[in-house]
Amino acid sequence: MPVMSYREALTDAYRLSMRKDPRVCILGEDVAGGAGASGQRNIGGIFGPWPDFLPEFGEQRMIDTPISESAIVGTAVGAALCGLRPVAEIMFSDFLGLCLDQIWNQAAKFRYMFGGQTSCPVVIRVNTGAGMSAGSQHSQTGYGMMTNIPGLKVVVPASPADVKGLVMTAIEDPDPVIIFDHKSLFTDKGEVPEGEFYLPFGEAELVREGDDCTIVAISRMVKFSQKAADALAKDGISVDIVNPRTLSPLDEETILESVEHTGRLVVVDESNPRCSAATDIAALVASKGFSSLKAPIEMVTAPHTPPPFAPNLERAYLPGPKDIEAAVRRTLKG
Amino acid sequence: MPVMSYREALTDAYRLSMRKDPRVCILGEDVAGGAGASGQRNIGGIFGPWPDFLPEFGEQRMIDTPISESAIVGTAVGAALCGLRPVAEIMFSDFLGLCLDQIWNQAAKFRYMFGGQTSCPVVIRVNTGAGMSAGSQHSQTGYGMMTNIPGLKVVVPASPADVKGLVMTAIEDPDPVIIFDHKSLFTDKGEVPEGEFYLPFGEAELVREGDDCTIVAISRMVKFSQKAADALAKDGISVDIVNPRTLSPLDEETILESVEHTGRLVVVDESNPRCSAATDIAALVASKGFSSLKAPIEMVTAPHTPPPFAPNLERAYLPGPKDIEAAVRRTLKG
Amino acid sequence: MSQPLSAEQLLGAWRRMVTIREFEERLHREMPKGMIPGFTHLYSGQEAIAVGVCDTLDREDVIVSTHRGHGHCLAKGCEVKPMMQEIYGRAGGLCGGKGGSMHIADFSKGMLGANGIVGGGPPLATGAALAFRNLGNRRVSVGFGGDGSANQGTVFEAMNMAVVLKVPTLFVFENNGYSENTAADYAIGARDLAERCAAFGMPAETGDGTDFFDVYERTQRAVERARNGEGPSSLVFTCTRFFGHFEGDPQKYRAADEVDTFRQTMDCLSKFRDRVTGEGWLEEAALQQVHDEVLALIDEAVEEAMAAPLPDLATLTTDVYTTY
Amino acid sequence: MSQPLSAEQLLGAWRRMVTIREFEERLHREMPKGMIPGFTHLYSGQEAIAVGVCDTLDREDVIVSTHRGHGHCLAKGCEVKPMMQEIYGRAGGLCGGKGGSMHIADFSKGMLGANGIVGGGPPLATGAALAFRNLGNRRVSVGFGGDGSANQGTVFEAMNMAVVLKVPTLFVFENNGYSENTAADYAIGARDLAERCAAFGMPAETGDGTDFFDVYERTQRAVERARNGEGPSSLVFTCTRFFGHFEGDPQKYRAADEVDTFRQTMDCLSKFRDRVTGEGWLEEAALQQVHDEVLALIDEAVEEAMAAPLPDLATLTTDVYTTY
Ligand SMILES: Cc1ncc(C[n+]2csc(CCOP(=O)(O)OP(=O)(O)O)c2C)c(N)n1
Ligand SMILES: Cc1ncc(C[n+]2csc(CCOP(=O)(O)OP(=O)(O)O)c2C)c(N)n1
Ligand SMILES: [Mg+2]
Ligand SMILES: [Mg+2]
Repeated sequence: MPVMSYREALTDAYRLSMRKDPRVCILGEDVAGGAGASGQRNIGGIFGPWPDFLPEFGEQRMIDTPISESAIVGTAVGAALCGLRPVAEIMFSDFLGLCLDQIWNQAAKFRYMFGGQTSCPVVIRVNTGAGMSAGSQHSQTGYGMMTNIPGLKVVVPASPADVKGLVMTAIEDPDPVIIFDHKSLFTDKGEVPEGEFYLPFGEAELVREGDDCTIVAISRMVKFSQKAADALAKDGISVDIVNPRTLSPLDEETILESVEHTGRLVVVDESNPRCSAATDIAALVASKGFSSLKAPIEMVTAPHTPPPFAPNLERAYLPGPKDIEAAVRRTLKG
Repeated sequence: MPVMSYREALTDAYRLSMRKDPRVCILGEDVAGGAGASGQRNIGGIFGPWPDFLPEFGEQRMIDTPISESAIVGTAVGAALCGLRPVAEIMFSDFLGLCLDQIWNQAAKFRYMFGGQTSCPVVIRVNTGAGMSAGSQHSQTGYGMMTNIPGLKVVVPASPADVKGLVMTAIEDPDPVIIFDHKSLFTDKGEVPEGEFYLPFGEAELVREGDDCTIVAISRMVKFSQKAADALAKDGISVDIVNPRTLSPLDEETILESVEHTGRLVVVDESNPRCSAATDIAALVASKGFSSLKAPIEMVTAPHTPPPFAPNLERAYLPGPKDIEAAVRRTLKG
Repeated sequence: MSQPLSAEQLLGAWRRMVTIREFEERLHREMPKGMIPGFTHLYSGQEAIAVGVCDTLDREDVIVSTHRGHGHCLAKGCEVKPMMQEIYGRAGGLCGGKGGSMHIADFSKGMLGANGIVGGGPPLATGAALAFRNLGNRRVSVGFGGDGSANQGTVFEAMNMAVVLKVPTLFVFENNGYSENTAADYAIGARDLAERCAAFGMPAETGDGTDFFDVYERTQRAVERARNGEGPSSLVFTCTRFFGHFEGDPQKYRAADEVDTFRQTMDCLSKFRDRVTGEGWLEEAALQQVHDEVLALIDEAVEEAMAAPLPDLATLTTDVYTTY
Repeated sequence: MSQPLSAEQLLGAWRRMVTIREFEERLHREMPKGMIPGFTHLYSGQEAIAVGVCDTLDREDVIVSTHRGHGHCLAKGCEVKPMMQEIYGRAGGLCGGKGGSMHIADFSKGMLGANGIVGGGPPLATGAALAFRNLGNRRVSVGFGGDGSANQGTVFEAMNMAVVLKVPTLFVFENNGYSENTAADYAIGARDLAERCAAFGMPAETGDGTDFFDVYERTQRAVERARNGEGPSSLVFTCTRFFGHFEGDPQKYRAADEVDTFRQTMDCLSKFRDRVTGEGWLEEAALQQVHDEVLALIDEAVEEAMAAPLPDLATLTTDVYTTY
């Protein structure tokens, strides 16, 4: 299997999807780049996920927009109702606050409140997460808020293969989907199947198998959990690592089965802790998997603060392998 | 103590706060009402919470605005940075999707990302909840999403006394506060202290004391939980009912102490279930109160659907006393 | 002036306008009886706009509506009975009773939904038009909004986006003088709303929203431009609403005689009737016959709606997702 | 033309403009060394706008800035050394290292913060002005934004709100031709940005953002109007940025010679120098002396910043709330 970076896998997925279905288009700020400018037109997007998409797919399908997040999403949503398969790019997930209504009260609700008359096959692509000292307004996640929204599917790819398989599935999905690709994973490499590749929504990946504790880790935290697991292995402690891949739908079964086996749960999420994906998964197990639990559930998350700028503070803000390791050890004492 | 309705208590609180501090002003759509119109100027707000505020406080402090939720909040936030104590009214909490950025990335972050240089004493008042067949876009809560935001305080008054005491505290609080008053509680009556009355943030109310199970109920669900408790009492089952009053800060201690006493937990919230206040409180107890628990945690919430319009569907959507009662009984078997 | 539309077309327009009027007048009388759930915003007085605009459209063209959506629905061809059932929250409603007055939709008619979010619709209209542009057909979209919606950021953004992408859409602002109880002149800081729209870089004009013919002709020109790939336009139509903002609104912000005066001077139905009979384009009797038919249909619709079954409780959790 | 400002004022303006220029040129050289964390957007080329605008303001007046905020900070009086430390993420930074380049603020100077959200600031400016109106003082607020920000819904709303509330604020748009790599002419559908602003119901004009005097005079008139209770204004200043959108931007969207040409023809510093020496208002030597002082200060600032202590880890969780 070819090895590619998370960014290359992302590019590959969107490119293949656009080749396959002429209704797919991408709209957002600078997605093609250079519109109306004096120099080169084909820039390939901020952080470069769309190299040469403009020459291949043309201006009608690679659509540069004004800085108008509500209209970017709203335009994509309206187009999805009328026969396109649009991907709206919101550059950073922190900017969801500018277009939440179009996601929450429009796209995600149409099918329900119109009594099943329509589907709304829109994809919202956002780049997410901390790790680059991008400061308080460019380092957040937001998938917790999005998971609260019925009607929306929420995707959190943790690896190059994830991003390829989940993006391709998202684009063919009839419902609105939001995909959080992680900025600090862009250069990570991994094996990725060639050609069309689809990962189903609602099926978690059991990244690693063990007996002593279940770690459910989201996005970049999967990688950190593996590091923690390596360290724990030296002491003979083995863990299940579950990568949910999609938060909505959530593969409750895999999580509950794993906890049934291990009796212990650590949830790892770099987001702020309150009303988060971490608490969601913890609550799931505390209600439906309670009888399996031998110890208090541990949640390893960012503190309840905005992401700080200074690199040393940001490192302290983010859950790291050591924090995960310590949490696992605590559950073993509990 | 005088008896007043939830709405009257709300009016009383804002009126007293405005009398006390000339820096307090209220801005929003039709808060005074009739601006520029051919008839009467002083309407008193949609649903009437501001009767005769306009003649008493004048146009500078009762500020009718265009329909521009982002600018309503943003204007209030900017004014809060420069010496006012503004209250921004967003008519329904469903509309938070139009102004989330000003709450999430502006008001709530200023203190932190500017290194403690400023505080941002803004209050955002939203009317919330289901129960009036107001449909998918006018019946939601949204406090789950807001509780995810560090730097913001989140207030959910469950009774006339709550609303008075919490609003008065909110207005004097130096930090940004969002208050969710519940539309289906407006005509509920209760005893409310006269004159200035402050309820501290982060201190839950133990509404009822019992031994068999803890119910943590939010906003209108406190009332429904009391009905459930009455029914359970007939079978000799007694419960603690905890009304958190504020979700951020959350009075973890009272919740944990209660569960320590009863060993069982039912969380009741009319919101959608995923990444919600219900999961937040469940996760808290599953991590910090695990050793007290004798049974799976039960969450009684709306289903993962938008609020439906038809009254029979809406009744089925909302958790009711019977659902709460059943959940408590389930924990007793667990 | 020569007859701008065939007699059949004129009679059709009359039927639609009268249907809207009588539908709303009837709801106004039914509301106090307590069987209609939720918030209801009536369209009476603005009929010439919905019908004048939609009569220029084909069935495949789409409209995006507002909280005050009954008129747009009926004008775009939604049927009276399933609409009535939706408003009563019944299983046979256009949305199975899950939507209600503020969320009626009928995609089979190109009616993409009323919308409870002021300013929620126009970005969708821009998007629909983008789809039409990309799919290479000649369809157009119309985004309706009130004077109040014109101040919403989403609407400004949608207008600029439509100009930048040069898509076939129309922004139709129904200026009925108020957003809830705030006057348009207060909330719109601009000297003139159409002028503000024009400054976004598209043709924009103000028309008489109580004159079906004025609405029709202005819209037709804008639709033509859109179909020809010349991009979006804005139209502002002045009008009044005959009832309160929502049913139950005591309307104290309106001068005591305002509504009565406007019912005399700004009634698009009387104006239409006077015009078509005065010009000899239609007979009074034909108009009356349509009116009678409409009244009978609405009687039936209300009766049936009240007797209709409630939504099955199992539908509470269906249609959240297509899959999962 | 008679001398519009005293020699001292002119020399002050020069000092501020040169400080911004050298600050940014130095950051541009330091960035590749990898010690400056995060995203950095440099202000070089636009100095006459920040300084021309802020020199019309009093210390008590406030400004709200953008992601490209260094120039606004320095123009409003923030000190070089704590700014530099903030950009390096050090404990001694203006925000204790928690903000960084995109979030520098100094409330003691009326600088209410850079803002990483395009369009985040203007509503705050409207709000600040509302406070001043209500408190009955004569202070004004300025909301800075780029050409790209002008298309954000929040900005449109803030402008309309300011007009409706008639508050003393200025919306200053720095049109440097690009938002990231999209041309202003593409993203702004309007024929003319100032015209679009004017259509919101306020005075709006376009000025030469490379000419300190033009900026100063236009702003002064708008500030005067605001202080006199005549409400908001918009000002669009044409300019160019000498560097990429952010540090690291290869700028392929600009023609090969574009930046070089603009450095020749649109350099506000050369224009200012030529003007003040040509008119005999200031001596070349005085300008040079200031320039030397500035360079020395920046040298020191960089050196100190690199040696400065990192933020204490305990500060990670402080200042989230005032209480609790
Ligand atoms: C985003 C949002 N803000 C506020 C409201 C409450 N609201 C409903 S209708 C309305 C007034 C709308 O005025 P206008 O656009 O003129 O339409 P009209 O009611 O006159 O038809 C308001 C404020 C809403 N539904 N959505
Ligand atoms: C809401 C939001 N959308 C997008 C971005 C990403 N972004 C940062 S700066 C920028 C361009 C801004 O252009 P302009 O307003 O012209 O300012 P300039 O960079 O030219 O100073 C964009 C799109 C952002 N920071 N915030
Ligand atoms: Mg109106
Ligand atoms: Mg620019």
